[in-house]
Amino acid sequence: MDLNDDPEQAAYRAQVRAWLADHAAQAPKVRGADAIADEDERIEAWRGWQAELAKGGLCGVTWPQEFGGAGKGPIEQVIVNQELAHAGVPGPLDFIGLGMMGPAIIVHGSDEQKRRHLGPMLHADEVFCQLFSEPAAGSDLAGITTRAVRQDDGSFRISGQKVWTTNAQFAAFGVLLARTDADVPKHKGLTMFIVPMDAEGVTIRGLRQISGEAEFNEVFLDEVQVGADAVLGEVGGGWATALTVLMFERLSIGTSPIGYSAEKFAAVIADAPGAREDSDVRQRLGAIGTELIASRFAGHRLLSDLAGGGLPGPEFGLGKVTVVSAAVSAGDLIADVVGPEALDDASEWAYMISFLPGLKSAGGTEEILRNTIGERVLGLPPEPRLDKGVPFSELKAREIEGVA
Amino acid sequence: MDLNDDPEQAAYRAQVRAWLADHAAQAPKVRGADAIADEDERIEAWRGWQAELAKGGLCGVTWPQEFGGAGKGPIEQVIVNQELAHAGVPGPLDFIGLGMMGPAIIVHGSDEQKRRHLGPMLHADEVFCQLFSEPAAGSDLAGITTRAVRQDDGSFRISGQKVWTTNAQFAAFGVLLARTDADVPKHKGLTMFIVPMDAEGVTIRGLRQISGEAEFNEVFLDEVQVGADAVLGEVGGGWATALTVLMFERLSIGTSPIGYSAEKFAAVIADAPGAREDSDVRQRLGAIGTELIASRFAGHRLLSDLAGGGLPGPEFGLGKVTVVSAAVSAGDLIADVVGPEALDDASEWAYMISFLPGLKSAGGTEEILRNTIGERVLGLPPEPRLDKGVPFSELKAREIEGVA
Amino acid sequence: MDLSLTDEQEFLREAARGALARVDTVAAARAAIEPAGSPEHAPLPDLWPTVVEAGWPGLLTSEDGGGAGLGLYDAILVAQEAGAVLAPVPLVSVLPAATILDAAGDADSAAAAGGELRVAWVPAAPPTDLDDRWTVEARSGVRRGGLPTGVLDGDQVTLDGEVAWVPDAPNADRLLVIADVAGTPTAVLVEAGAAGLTVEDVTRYDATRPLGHVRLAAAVGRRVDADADAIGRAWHIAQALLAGEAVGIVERLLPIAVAYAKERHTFGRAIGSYQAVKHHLVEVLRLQENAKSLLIYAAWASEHAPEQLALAAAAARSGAGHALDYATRETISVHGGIGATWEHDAPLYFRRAQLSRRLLGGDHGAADRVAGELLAGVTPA
Amino acid sequence: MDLSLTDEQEFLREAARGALARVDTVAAARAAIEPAGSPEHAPLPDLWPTVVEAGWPGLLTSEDGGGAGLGLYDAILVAQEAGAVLAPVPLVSVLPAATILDAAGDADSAAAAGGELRVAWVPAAPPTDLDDRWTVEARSGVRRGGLPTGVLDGDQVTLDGEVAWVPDAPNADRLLVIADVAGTPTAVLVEAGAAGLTVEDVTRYDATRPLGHVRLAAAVGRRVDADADAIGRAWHIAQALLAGEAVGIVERLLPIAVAYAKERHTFGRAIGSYQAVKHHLVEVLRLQENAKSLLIYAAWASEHAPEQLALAAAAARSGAGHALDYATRETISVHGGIGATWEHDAPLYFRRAQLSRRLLGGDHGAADRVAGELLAGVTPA
Repeated sequence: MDLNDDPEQAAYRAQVRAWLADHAAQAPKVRGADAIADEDERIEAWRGWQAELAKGGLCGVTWPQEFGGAGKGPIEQVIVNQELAHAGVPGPLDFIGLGMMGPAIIVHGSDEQKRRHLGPMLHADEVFCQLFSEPAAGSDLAGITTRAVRQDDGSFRISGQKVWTTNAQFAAFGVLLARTDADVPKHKGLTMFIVPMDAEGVTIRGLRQISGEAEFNEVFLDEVQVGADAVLGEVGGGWATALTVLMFERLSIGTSPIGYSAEKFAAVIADAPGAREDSDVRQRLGAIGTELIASRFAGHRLLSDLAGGGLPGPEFGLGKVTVVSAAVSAGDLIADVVGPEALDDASEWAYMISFLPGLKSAGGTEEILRNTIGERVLGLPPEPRLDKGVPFSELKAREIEGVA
Repeated sequence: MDLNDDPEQAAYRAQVRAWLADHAAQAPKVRGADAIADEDERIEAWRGWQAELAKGGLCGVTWPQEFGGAGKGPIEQVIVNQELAHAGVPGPLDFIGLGMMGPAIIVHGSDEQKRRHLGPMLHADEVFCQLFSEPAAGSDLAGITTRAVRQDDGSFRISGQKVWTTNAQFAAFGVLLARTDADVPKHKGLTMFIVPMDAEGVTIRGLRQISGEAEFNEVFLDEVQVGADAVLGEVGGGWATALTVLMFERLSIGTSPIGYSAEKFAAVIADAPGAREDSDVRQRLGAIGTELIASRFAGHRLLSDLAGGGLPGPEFGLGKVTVVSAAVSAGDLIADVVGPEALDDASEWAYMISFLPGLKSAGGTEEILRNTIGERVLGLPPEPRLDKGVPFSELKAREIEGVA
Repeated sequence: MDLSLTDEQEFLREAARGALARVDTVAAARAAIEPAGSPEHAPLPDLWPTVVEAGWPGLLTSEDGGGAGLGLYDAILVAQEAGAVLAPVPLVSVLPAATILDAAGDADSAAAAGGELRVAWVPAAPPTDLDDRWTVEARSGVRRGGLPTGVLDGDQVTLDGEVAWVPDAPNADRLLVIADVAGTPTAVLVEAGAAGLTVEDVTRYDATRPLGHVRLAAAVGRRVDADADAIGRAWHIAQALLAGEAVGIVERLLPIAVAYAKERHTFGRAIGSYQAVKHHLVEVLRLQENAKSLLIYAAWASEHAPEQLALAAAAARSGAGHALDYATRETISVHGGIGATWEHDAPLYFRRAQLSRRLLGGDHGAADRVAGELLAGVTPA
Repeated sequence: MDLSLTDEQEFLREAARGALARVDTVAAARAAIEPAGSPEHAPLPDLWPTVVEAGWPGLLTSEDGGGAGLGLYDAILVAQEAGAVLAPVPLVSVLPAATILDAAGDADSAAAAGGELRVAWVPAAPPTDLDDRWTVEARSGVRRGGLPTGVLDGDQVTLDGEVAWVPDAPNADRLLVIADVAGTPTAVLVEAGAAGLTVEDVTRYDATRPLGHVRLAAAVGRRVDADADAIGRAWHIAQALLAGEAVGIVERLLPIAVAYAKERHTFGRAIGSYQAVKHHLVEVLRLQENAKSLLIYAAWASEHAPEQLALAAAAARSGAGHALDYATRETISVHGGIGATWEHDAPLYFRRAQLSRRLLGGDHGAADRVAGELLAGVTPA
C-alpha cells in the first residue's frame, strides 16, 4: 500500500513543480473574490496562461507527442493537476478541448482535422465546446433532434438547439452531434461535426442559474452550413464518436482534483459561535467529512488502478454523486450554522448553494448514472425499452400522441 | 374546525364508554409483559372477550343490523376504537374477519354464505384469515399461482402456497384467491374461495421473524377439495372480489388507532442520561414527533372526510408509510440512546426494532403504494407493463426463460 | 368532527387569491433580485395597500380591538395564498404584532389592525425546556441572543440591544420590540424614526422578504401592556404562518412538477413513469399532506388547546419547512436542470425556501422545540 | 502509487476464508440465538483454536513481540472475512490488546500474540476536541463513563470502576483494563478470576459477539508499561476492525440481493429492473466502495501518518457502519419480506448491524470524532 510516487513519477513531479515555481507569478486570478472582474479580460488572460502552460508541456499531458502533447499517462495528468492546485494557479482555460474534444479528434479525426485543430486548441488560440445536450433529449443523448441535412454539393445544413454548453461564449469551434437520418432506430443515424461557432446561423445565449450567473449557454443553430470535411468520424457513426468522448470525459472527471474539501467546511463551522459544541452540527459535519474523505481515497484507488493499467468503469461516476451530495449537505449545514449571511451574494457559500441543485439534476444525471451502474456493474436487468429498434421519426410521432 | 363529536356521536360514545366501564374488568391481557403467556390460553380468552364485545354491539359496528352488526358508519367504528384504547382493553380477536372478510361476504356472498359465516365470525366462534399473498407473486396479487381445478362434480381441488397469513394458526376459515383459468390474461381467471382451515391437505407453518416470533404463517394447500358453494362471488370474478377486500382493508387501516406515539418515545429519551441535552437526539426526536403528530391529525382529517360522506383514497396509505418510517427512526434513536440494552429480548423496543423491517418490506409494500399513488392520485403515467393482455401461462413461461 | 373549510373560509381564500392576482408577483420577485442598475431590475411593487384593503392586518385582532376576530386557520389560509405566489406581504411580521397589541387592549391596536400603522414585530422566542431565557435571532451561529434590555420609566421604556434578521423591519412605521424589563418580557412600541434606533437593511437572496438588523441604543419606546403568554403566542403564530406560506408554495409546485413529468419524454417514456421520479413526487405529496395536517393541528390548538400551541406550531413549522425544502429541490430535479435556470420559477421558490429555513429560529429550532415540548411531557391531541 | 493487494495479502485473505469455512458459522449464529432449551438451539462453536492456529492474535504484534509484524490492512482483511460469515472470533478485542502489550514490550506479549493467553481489551476512548477525559462505555445513555481508577503500588494496580459492553470479556483469560492512575491512562492486566473482578455476561441480540459488563472493586492487576499513544491507538485500531467486519458483511450481502433482484419477477419484470430497487442497490455499492476507500485510508494512516489515524479510523467506522446499516435493511427490503424471516440469513446480519452500531462508542460517536478531528484542524491526506 503506497500513496507515494515511484521514482519516475517523482522526477516528473519535481520537474513540473520547478516549472510552476518559475512561472506562477504570471498566472492570472480567474476565480474568487480577487478574480479579474471583466469577463473578456479574464478570458484573455487565461488564454495567455494556457499558452504558457502549453509551452511548459503542462497541456495535453496525455496527448501523443506528434500532436504537441507530452505523451504521458493519466497518472502524470494527475500529478500536473495536483501541482497546479499546490501552486495555487489555474489550470488551462480549455479543459473541455484538452480533456475530451482533442482526444476524440486524435481517435476519430482525419489527418487534416488533426493538423488543423490540435495545435490551436493546445495553445488556447481556439477554444472548443461540446454541443451534445439538447433541451428535448435531456439525459437521452440518442434522442437528439438537431438535424443535419446533406446538400447536393456534399455539404450539410444544421438546425436545432443545444443546451448546457460550457464555454460556448468564447469558443471557436463546437463538436456537435446531429441526426443525419431519422428513419433508422435512434442510436443510428447520428453524425458528429466540428462546427465553427462564428458560422452564420449560430446564436449563443447565456443560461443563468439560481445564482444569477450564466454557467452554461444555449446554442441555437439555424441552417448552419458546414462542409463535408466537418464530419468527425463517419457519417452515421456519431454514436460511436460520442461514446469515445464520454469515455474521455469520465477519465477527465476521475483525474480532476476534488473541488470541495472537508477541512474548508470544518473551518467555517469552527468559526460560528456555538456550532462546534452542537452535537447535531457535529453529526452532520462528521457525515459530510466521512463522504468527502472517502471520495478522496476513491481517487487514490482510481490512480492505483490506472497505474496498474486499468481504466475507470462507470462505477467511478459514483464519486461525483458522493461529492455533489456531500457538498449540498455542507451548503445546508453552513447556511444553518452561519445563518442568512451565508446566502448573501458576497458570501463564498451562496454560489455553491445556488449552483449545486442545477448541477445535480441537469439532464437527470444522477438517475441515469444509477441506472447505468446498476446495469453495467451490478448486472441488473435494464428497464423495458419502448424505443428499441423503432425508427426515430416514428418514436417522435408516438411521443406527440402521448402513447409512447 | 371541530375535532369534537356532534351530539349523536357524543351520545354513542357515552354509551360505548359506559358499556366498557361495566365490562373492562373481564378483558384479558393479550399484549405486553403481563399478557397471558400460553398462546392457546391467550387466544381462548381473547375469543371470549370478542364474544362479550359482540354482545355489547362493539363488533361489526359498520355491519348491517340484519347480520348482527350495529349498522353504523366508520366514525362510530373510530369511536369504538378510541374508547377501547381509552379503556385499555383489547379490541376483537378477529379484526381481519370483522374488518375485511365479513364485509366482503356481505357484498359478494350468497345468502347461504352470509347465514353460515357472519354470525360465528361476529362472536369469534370462527376466526377468518386472508389467503391472498404468495411467495412467488409478492406484491403482484394478480400473479398468483395457487390453482383451483374444477372437478367433474363441480367441486374444486386447490393446490398452492400462501404466505404472510395472520391468524392462520387458529382460524376456522380462510378467504383464498386462486387461479381457475391460466389461459387468460392474469387479472382474469382468478376466483375467490372460502376454505375451511381444517380441510384435508391444508398445512400451516409459522413464519418466524427477526425477533424470533412467528408473526405470520405460511399455508400450504395440497389438493384441498372444496364444494362449488365455497366460491365467493363469481368464478373468474376473483379480482373484483379481491379489490373489495382491499378497499375494506384500506378503510380498516385508516380508522385504526395509531400504534406508536411520540409521547411514549419521548418518555424513553427523557430517561436516558444526557439524551435530553443532546441536540442531535433532539433533532431526531423532533422529526419523528413531527411525523407522528402529522399522522394523527391526518387521521382526524380522514374522519372529517368520512363524516362528510367521502371515502379514503389510495393516498391515505401514505399515513402508514409515515408511521412505519417514523417508528423505524424511533427504534434507531432509542437504541442509540439507550444502548444495546434496548435490543435485549426483555426490552419493549427490541420487538419493534426487529419487526418493522419485515413489515415495511413485505411484498414490496411501500414501493407499490408509491406507484399506485403516483398513478391514481397524481395522475402520472404507469410503468410500461410487459404482462398486459398476455395469458398467464405464457407469462410464467417467459419468466422462466428470463426474457419477460 | 368537521375539519372542512367553512363557506367564509372558502370566500376568504378566493378573495386573497384574487387580490394577489392583480400583480404578477412571481415576475416581480425575479425582477427584484436582478442586479440594481441592470435593465431587468425593478423594485418590488408595494402591496401594502392591497394588504390593508383586504383587511389582513386585523385578521386575528378581536372585533373590540378593531379587527375581524378570525381564527389562526383563516390567517394561515391567507399565508398559503401569499406563499404560493411569493407575494411580498408581511404577514409573519404584522399579524404577530397585531395579536400582542390586541391582547394588551392597546390604544394603537385598531390602527395596526386597520393598517394605518404598519407595525413590525421584532421576534422573540419563549423559553424552551432547556433554556429559560427569552431569546432573539443572532446575526450568526447556533447560539441565540438574549432579549434587548429595557428600563421602565412611567410608560416609557429605554431600550438597548440588537435583534438580527427582523422581517419587514425596513418598511415598518413602528417596531414592536420585546425587551427584558427587570426580568419580565415586555412589549415596547418604538417609532421607526426614534433616536437610538437603527434598522440596517439586510434583505438577502429572496427580495420578497425584506429583512433588517434592528439596533437599539437608548432608544425610547412606549410600553404595551401584554403579558408573557400573549408575547409567547405571537412567536407560535409566526411559526404557523411561516408553515402556511410553505404549504402554499408546495401546493403550487407539485402540480407544476407533475405536469412536466407527464409531458417530458426520455428513452421513449414520459419521465413520470420512472419510479425514481414518481416515488419522489409522491414523497412531495406525503410531506405536503402531513404539513397540511399539522396546520390544522396548530389552528385547532390555538383555539381549543393553548397549552399545545407551542408544540403544534413548532411541528407545523418543522413539517412544512421540510416539505418546502424537499419540494423546491425536487421541482428543480424533475425539470432536469432547466428548473435551475433563471427563466424558470423554481429557483425563486428555492431561494424563498433557503432563506425561510433560517429565519425566526429556523426549521431546526422548530424541530428542537417539538422535541422539547414532548420531552417536557406535552401530549398532542 | 499502488493500493492493490500484495501476493501475501491475497494469500492471507484466502487462508482466512479457508479457515473460517470449516464450520457453517452463519448457521451457528442462528442456532445460538434460538431460545436455550429449544431443539434448534446450539451453543456457539469455539473458534478460538482456529484463530490461534491461523496466527491472528499476533497479526499486529511485532516480530520482537512474538507476532507476525503485519500492518493494519492485513488485520482488516481478516476482519472482512470474519464479518462476512459472522464468525465468532474476537478480533476487535484481542488485537487491540495485543498492540498495547507489544508497544509496552510486555512479558506477556508473546503469549497473547501466540494465543496461549486470550487477552480481552477493555475499551477506552481517547479524549476528543470537546472532552478531555478518557472515557469508557456506559450501560445506557449518551454520556460516556470515566475510566476506572487505579492506585499504583510497585507494579501492582488496584482498580475500581465499571466498563459496560466489553466484547469477549466473558471468554477471556485476562482483561487489559485502561485505568486512570493519578491522571494518566494506564494499561493494567487483570486475571479473569481475580478477586474483586466480576464479568456479567450481557450478550445481546447477536450471539456471535459475546459481551460483558466488567466491574472492578479493589481488583488487583499488573501494570503494563504502555504510553497514552499506544493506548489511544488501540481504540482507533478497534474502530478500523469494526469497519472491516462491516465491509465484509456488505460485500457478502450485495451479491445476494442482486441475484435475488435478477431472478425474482413481479408484474412481468425482474424486480431489479425497477428503479426503486436498482437505485437502492447502487446506493449499497456506493456506500460499500466509499467504506473500502476509508479502510485504505485508515490502514495507510496507521503506517504512514499516525497523526491522522484518529480521523481515518473514525471515518472508516462511520462510513462502514452506515453502509452496513443501509445494506442489511436493503437486503431485507429487496427480498420483500422473505428477507425478514428467520430462515433467511439477512436477519442475522441485521442483528449484527444493529448491535455493532451501538458498541465501542457507537457509529454516532465515530461520526462525532470525525467532526472533532476536522474542527481541530487535522487535514486528511
